[in-house]
Amino acid sequence: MSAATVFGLCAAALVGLGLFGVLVDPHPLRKIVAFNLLGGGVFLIFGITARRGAAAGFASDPVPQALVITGIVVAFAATALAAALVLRLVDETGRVTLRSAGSGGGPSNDAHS
Amino acid sequence: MTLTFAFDAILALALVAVAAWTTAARDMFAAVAGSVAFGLLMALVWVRLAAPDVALTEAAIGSGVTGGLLIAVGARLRRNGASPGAEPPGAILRCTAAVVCGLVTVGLGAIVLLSPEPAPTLAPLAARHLPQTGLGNPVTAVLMAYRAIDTLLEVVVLLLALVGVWSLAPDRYWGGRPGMQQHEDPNGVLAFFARLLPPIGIIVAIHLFWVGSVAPGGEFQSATVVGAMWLLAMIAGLVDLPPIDRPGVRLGLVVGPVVFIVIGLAGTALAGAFLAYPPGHAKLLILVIEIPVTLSIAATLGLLVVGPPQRMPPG
Amino acid sequence: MANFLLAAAVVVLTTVALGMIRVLRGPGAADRIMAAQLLGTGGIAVLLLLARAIPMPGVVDVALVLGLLAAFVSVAFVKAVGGPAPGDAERAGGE
Amino acid sequence: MSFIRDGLTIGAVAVGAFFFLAGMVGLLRFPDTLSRLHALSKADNLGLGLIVFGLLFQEDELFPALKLVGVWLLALLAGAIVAQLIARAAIRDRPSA
Repeated sequence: MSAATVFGLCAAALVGLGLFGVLVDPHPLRKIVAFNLLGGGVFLIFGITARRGAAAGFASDPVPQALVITGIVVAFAATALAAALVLRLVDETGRVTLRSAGSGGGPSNDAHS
Repeated sequence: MTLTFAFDAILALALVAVAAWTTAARDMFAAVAGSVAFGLLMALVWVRLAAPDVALTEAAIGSGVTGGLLIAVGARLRRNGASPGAEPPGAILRCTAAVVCGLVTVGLGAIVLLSPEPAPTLAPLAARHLPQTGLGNPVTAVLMAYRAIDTLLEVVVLLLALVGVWSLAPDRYWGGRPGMQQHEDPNGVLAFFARLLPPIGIIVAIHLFWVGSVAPGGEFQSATVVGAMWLLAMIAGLVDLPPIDRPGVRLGLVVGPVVFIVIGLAGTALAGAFLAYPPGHAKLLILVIEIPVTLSIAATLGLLVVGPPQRMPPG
Repeated sequence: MANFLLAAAVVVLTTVALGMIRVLRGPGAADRIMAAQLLGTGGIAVLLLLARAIPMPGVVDVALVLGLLAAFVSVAFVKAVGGPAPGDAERAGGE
Repeated sequence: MSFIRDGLTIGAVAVGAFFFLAGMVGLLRFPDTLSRLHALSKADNLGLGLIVFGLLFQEDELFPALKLVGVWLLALLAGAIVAQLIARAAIRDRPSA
């Protein structure tokens, strides 16, 4: 099996794990970590596409590589913004949760089962 | 051949194991430390995928600066003694999510196995026009010439993210300094380290910046190293961050995007399209863009890590 | 020679992968940091071996950046777990 | 000549890899934080140092060789200082250790 295939399968597993963390983990900071795992998996899919697109003397297609570099930087910006939101949330409410105390509810409100 | 496969298999297994543990870990710091380890392994993966430019970015941003950010946030949450808040969702939801995520994994795996090899590629096109850009590194050529508009927007996105982070500051701190005051023994080990490392880091950053036109490297990696060194000096209490309403700070943050846009608009007049470079001047113009952009990205990344202002504005 | 260096890279990578257990299990924050530090050094060693076994430009630079940023992360970690008083990790041990 | 160089490389890299292995075993098996730190700092410095030393015999040019040494010195510096900081943090956390 080529490196691209091995890491492609790895990427599929990472996307699944990251998605699971984003959906299920109640802690916002851990959701952010899971989001980064998910992003890592998606970037790897780009990476193996680039590796398989090796041509013209390049070991890897430069266009997806540039996309991934952009993606890593933007993912960092999103992480920083999300982290600042979590910190402000804690400052305001003293709790690390997206679920509101009363009615209304946050995005994970349907978790009550 | 089998050795490379063994290497790849161990690396892939370690990556998935770290991801799984990070998702399952109870302790928050375990999750944060796991994500640092994850970034490190990802950098190795990028080298194996023949993408050293991406490996540099991952080592600098994915593992380094993101790790620093998550560690700082984790420490603040712990200090504030914030209660965990929500309990994990019920069994039904967990099972449903597990099934859905399993399906996504299986589907993606199938796509990986079934997709054509060799994949469709833009590499020949990138190679054909490389001489016109005067660059030797195709990835830099994509970032700075073929798809310069993406890079411009990316720099703007970073700036917007910083504006978003700052706008989360409580009113009383607006215009104040971000981060906490650091109290550190000026003759201590940490201060020594923070005096020694930044000069080395800046040399590495200049090296990465300079080779970026012909070899792996470039302005993002270089800027991240500079930003990290700035943060290190800040952590050690050697420098304090400026209040966010200083004109100099604002200027430093916008100079990169502004120069980028001005040269892009000049391209409209001189070369017929936004961000087009006149023939023969591409390399020089790219350099003129890259220098201020690197400084702006370094400042933006550093300030993104420390977050919104946390201290009263002076006076 | 390339095969030998690759085999050495596999060995070091395995130790790095096993060292991850300590990052994840802790128990103390100090254990996590030092394990992360070992991972950084091990990652550098793997990269240097790979750079020689499978020549590719820029891999040594990746090792260099990894070294710089791993040091930064370790320092950030030490400071972050330094307790509620931000920053006097220096005197607490009593020299 | 190249035979001798290859032999030196193989020897040094093998011993270096062994130090990493030993450091990992110490990291996983030693009972308390400070002895784990002790095992680790040996692996860090000697393991990487020997691997760099071995690889130097394969370099023909000066600049890449200097860069390898630079990487090692950087790791050595960072390792020494981080070990110091970690030890202090560990002692503070557990005064009895």
